[in-house]
Amino acid sequence: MHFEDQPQDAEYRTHVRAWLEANAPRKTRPDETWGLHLPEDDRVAAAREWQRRKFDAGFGAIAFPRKYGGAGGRAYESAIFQQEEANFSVPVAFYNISLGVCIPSLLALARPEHKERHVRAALEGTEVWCQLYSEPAAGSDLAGILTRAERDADAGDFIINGQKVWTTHARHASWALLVARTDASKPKHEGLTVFIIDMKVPGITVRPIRQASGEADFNEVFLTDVRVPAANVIGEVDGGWKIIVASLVHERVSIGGALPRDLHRMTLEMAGDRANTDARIRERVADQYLMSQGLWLMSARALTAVSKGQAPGPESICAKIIAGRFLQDFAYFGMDLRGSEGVLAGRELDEAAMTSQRMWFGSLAVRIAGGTDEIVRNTIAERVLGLPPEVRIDKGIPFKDLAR
Amino acid sequence: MHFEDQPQDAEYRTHVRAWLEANAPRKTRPDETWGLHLPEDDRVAAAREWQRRKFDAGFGAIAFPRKYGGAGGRAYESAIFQQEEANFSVPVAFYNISLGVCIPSLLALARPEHKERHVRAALEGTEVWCQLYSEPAAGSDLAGILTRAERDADAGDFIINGQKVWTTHARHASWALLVARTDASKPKHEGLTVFIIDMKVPGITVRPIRQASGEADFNEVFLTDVRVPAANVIGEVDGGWKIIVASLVHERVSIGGALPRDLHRMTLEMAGDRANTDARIRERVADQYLMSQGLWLMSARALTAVSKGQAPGPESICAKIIAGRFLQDFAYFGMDLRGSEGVLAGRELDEAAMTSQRMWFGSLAVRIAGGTDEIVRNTIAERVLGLPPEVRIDKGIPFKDLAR
Amino acid sequence: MDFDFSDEQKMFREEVRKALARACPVVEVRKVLEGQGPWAAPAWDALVEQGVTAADVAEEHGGLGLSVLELAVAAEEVGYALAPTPLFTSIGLALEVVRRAGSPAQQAAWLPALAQGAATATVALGLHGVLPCLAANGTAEGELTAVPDGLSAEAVFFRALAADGQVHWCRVTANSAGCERRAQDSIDPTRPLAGVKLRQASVEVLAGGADAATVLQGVLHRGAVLLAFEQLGGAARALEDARKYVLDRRAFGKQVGAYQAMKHKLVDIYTAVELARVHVYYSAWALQTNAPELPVAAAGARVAASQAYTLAAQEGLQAHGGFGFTWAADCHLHYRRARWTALILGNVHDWREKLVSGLVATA
Amino acid sequence: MDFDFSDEQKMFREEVRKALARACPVVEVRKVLEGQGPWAAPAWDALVEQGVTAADVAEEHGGLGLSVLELAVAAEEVGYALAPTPLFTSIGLALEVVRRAGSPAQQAAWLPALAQGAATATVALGLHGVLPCLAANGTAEGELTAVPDGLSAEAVFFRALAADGQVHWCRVTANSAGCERRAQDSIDPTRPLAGVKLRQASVEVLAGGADAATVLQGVLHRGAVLLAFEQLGGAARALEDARKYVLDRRAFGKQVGAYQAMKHKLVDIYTAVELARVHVYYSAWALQTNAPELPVAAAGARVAASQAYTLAAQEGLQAHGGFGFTWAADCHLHYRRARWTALILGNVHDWREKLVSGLVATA
Repeated sequence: MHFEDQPQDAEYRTHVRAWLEANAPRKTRPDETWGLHLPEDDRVAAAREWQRRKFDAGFGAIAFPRKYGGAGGRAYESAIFQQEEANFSVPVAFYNISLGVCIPSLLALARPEHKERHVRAALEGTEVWCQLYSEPAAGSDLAGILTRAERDADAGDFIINGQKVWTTHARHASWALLVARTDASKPKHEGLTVFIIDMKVPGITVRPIRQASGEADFNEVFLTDVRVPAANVIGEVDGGWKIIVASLVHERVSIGGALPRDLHRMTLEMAGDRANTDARIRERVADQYLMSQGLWLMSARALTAVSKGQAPGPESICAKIIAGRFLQDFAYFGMDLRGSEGVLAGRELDEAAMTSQRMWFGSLAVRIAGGTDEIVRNTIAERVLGLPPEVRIDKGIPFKDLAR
Repeated sequence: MHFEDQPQDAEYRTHVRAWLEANAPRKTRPDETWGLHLPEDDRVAAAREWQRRKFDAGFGAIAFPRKYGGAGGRAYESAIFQQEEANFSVPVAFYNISLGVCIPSLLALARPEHKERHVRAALEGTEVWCQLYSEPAAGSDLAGILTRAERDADAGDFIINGQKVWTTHARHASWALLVARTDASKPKHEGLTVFIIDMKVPGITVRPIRQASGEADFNEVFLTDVRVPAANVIGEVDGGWKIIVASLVHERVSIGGALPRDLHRMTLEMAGDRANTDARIRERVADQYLMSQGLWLMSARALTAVSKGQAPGPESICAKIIAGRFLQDFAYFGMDLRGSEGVLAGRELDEAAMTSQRMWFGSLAVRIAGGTDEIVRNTIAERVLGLPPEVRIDKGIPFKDLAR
Repeated sequence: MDFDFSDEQKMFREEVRKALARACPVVEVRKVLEGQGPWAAPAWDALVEQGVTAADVAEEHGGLGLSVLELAVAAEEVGYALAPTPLFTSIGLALEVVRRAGSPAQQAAWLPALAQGAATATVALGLHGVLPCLAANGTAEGELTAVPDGLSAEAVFFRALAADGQVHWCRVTANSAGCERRAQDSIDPTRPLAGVKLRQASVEVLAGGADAATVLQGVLHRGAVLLAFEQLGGAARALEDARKYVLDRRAFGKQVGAYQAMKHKLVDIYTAVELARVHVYYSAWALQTNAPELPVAAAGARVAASQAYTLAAQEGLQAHGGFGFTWAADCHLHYRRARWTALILGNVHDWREKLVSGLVATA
Repeated sequence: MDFDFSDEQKMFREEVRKALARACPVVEVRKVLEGQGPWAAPAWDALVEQGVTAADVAEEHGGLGLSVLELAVAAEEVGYALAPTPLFTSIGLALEVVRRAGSPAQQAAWLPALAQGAATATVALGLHGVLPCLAANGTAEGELTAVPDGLSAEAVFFRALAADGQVHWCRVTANSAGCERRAQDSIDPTRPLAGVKLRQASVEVLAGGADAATVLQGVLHRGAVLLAFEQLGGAARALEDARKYVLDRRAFGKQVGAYQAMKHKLVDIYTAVELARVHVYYSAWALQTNAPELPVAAAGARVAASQAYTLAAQEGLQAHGGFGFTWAADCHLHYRRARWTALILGNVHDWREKLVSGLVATA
């Protein structure tokens, strides 16, 4: 048991760190978030530029196959890069969906010609991908997809109509993975198909969703008679469910495990002198340490498995629940510390207040996106603890006959 | 809005208080529990004697009809007596099942000759009643009764076989209300019948249940070929479920609402000087005040309704959940205050430690008996908030065909 | 024992509820949220018309001479309707400062306008930082921050420190020379805030002769009780909204409200709300009778109501799933309001502390 | 990065688990619960035989010269089996006192017997109250209370105050003159306690020259880490028992474990256990490497493990319903053990306090 790198990993880390030092400024504080005050288009442009530079240096697609321009490295090297990159003030996260969810699905399931066409451009960052899965009526119950894909018998194309929500980066994406219902006479999970969609074709309208916080990080996407060639089907027609399930796993892991190591330092810093003098504040600091350091240790455990070429243990699914709780507590804590001045919006106060208030809303998203706390608990109960599933009253019934 | 008695109630309270002062010693501290160190038989004898004295003075059966020796008073007068009695060191609770659950059921549903035979003796306290409802496989799912009552066609009697658990006072009871399955070919709730059982007839064996705490406040009761005349059926044969439901309401109200007013004084007293000096302890004192005072205020609200001849509001069902949480917190708090000496059994320390440790186990019973926290939450969700019931997979199926 | 509101009070509450339902649907709340005006004028007019602002003011000062209980049940309805009005600042706080610290002449001059809603005032509680200085020439110098309704109120009451070390309650007129106000962004834009700079600002000292700290204490108790009623109403509404949503929304072929986790979540909110309710009602009794229990009861109400509203807003939003996270859902109105009300008079640690101090003092 | 036990350590754990499963079924635990002996002799013998007691003792002192990690994983199994043994007191605490405070001669005299399980010793930590007095003639006077395994241990280590104000670690032999012991009832009878009265008792002062407070600190850290492993094992077992019960028990025609409230309850326990697990493992690393993070890591392990075991025991019992409340169910064994282990080294406030002190010191 140790927290040092193996020699080869240490070497790789040195290499990464040197490149980062030469190419980006270090953060001045661990919670510094790059580009908070920039307009969205500037942020996107910078993210593209940063991905391109990483790609050229062999860090843009570390664990992807060389065949498509990847570095053919180990997942653990990719993790090392992420850890080190987190200390620098650079645009991250923009490619999470693209490289974390969509491209792995393509690599696993798409036809060779699609891989040839799409993977390199995605890894370079010139083409961004988004995911058109969630719908207003298909959230927790993701298989409740109402978007229809109907075959145009003459052309052999599919015609797609429907509405998608919670799409990250839809405005900036060149391509999307979309799920639609191709056969409503089959039971819910059986008539779904996944398509590659060109986001520039006619019939696609993207509209930002204004969130509780007033910001708009997500979009809704309306599809009206969008024509897609049959060749763009991924996997089998009516066989989309297993692709969705696979991509959800990627998504949940990436939402849960992305906290910096020393977040409890921020808790301490926020508490200021009261971390020395106020026993009630000290107790809250301790509780937050247990969660934030615990999350870091959980990710260390998962990384250990990855470094040995194993899958992370089932306990890593808990991380998302703990992360949501931690962030919500952290936000309340930061706001409580201000007492009656905590009613002021962060920009009237300081950077720390802005951080707490960002987390105040951000924690809501963590507790809902990629599976609500309740859905994650169900998953752990059934898959990890082996408890019986819910009685499913929609099983085996044609989708079109289900009550809605 | 006020907390004083109306003139007539004030007068009654004065009368009650004077009688109590003349007949019993005041408690020296609010949490004093009568008879803790007495052997069970002595406690029972004293409880009988105290009920008899109350009965003779018109306080033993305040809200029961005069016809059976009751005082024919209002429920609110009964509550006044209980409030005042709580300040005196006397045996309480021994008649809770008898007078709080069984006799009201008899009065509501039994035949005139049963009322004539049983009610007065129960009110006087000479005959104690117990309730033979719960079974090992019929706890939360109370209708899952396996005890069988089969009709002896010749004699017209019923022959009863089965096992009951969690019976309070079974060793001291003269009579019992028992529920048994009279028709297993009907669905679960439809083949049950309630009987009056003479606890002295052959075939009844009472065995104490040793609890988690090591004490034995409850019994299991084994019934082997117990013969009961058909005349002892209460209500209709196969119509027992509605009697059970009615008695459960009594039981839950009586378990939840029985905390003394100033319990937070005890919390403060336990904390001692740390209630002045330790901010962490002060926070826990505040939290406990909110629960204990809240319970008292909830009962004041319920009593207000009773005093106006109305039923208490639905919020009073919450009281049991709050009471369980309060008592468990209270116990942990008292034990935590001792630090590393908290590992000593209370009798090595003092009265306060004994109280915390009694609550440490007692709170477990509050959270389970008369409907677990989970069952109570279901009840509130369905009856108060109007949320949909669980999908019932045992509905309409003959009991004998259900999976067990 | 009569731990309940009277039939008249319940009828009054019902009238206020109906009036606010008409005057202040959520669209009016959202106008204020989006910066259109300092409060929902139709809601405020309705409260004035119903006599809420005048309820517990003496008849000699243009009031109705009712009790604070009427004001309290109305505040619960204001919270339920999420109505943005200056009721809390002008009637809850400022009016009480005038009654406790003002001379008879000042009371006669100011109370009728407040009671009739013809003017509004607010109070800078000054719970943090340094108090402004009061010069011998009757001018004040200093800064007030996070003053609720501070930009729209016609007068701001605050404490100032004189050269002799005495603290005085003062009144500054909003648009007077030397009083510069600016809007400060609020975590709940339906409860707007202002910063006030006093630069040789002419102020009027409240001349009733009461000790300034005692006045503050009294104002805080009244404020805590009335705000707790607002929080209680808000929490009940957040629960009601969540209940409607989970009955309406389906997942996996069932109403979301049929899932036990969701049922128990709503029951936990309900339990917290009902526990808060009895503390909040109790605090109204203590306030009305000026009972020795008031410090404990007011603190108990504030802590229980802050906790209940926080839980109801946070978990009510969670019960809405993704829709709850949108601007279009009303959940964030509660999420913001719950936090704002939990902080404006000092946080939950401060009030637990007051609670236990009161308990220990009366032990 | 290798935040995991080695394959050898995992194999060692597996051996210990198997040995305890054979030697210490619950019936053995219940014998101790009912007062039949100070510990489960077959369990203790198994631990000795497996080399657990000797694991992290140097070979020169008759040990195996392995690391504390081996001892730690064995402690987790002891907790899992609920095994009543003196491992925590004799190997966790007393052995460490000898190593840190004993002279080379004392170490050579005492360590082999402890390591080989031939003798057991315990420590009166004296976290409360006054320390015994140490007279110039080498006798001690005073009282030690709530000493774990204090009636069965052959030696008791404790701190005593000399006339010159210095604190010394001392050793008293159990049956020596002037050392009077009596059983004290424990909230967990499987973890028995004793009171020890010293009346001119001959004691041996530990002569290694280390500062007594530093030794105490070191012993507390080791104790916290090893006890956290026991708690972790106990919590995992309580969860496993609850899981089995809800799969077996049916209500309303379904397995109780099919109800979402029960599923989520067990998931909340699981989450707490897994959160505790990483802190507990981390503390073992810090202990083994004597890292600067040790004070924070040990405190974090203790708090997280105490909370997880408390939750698992309490809610695991609740998941059993009425049966959980009987003596026949094992739930109360955990309910008692969880509380005992959460208190014996000081409560959760004390350790949160240590945790934050450590964080602030290294900030």
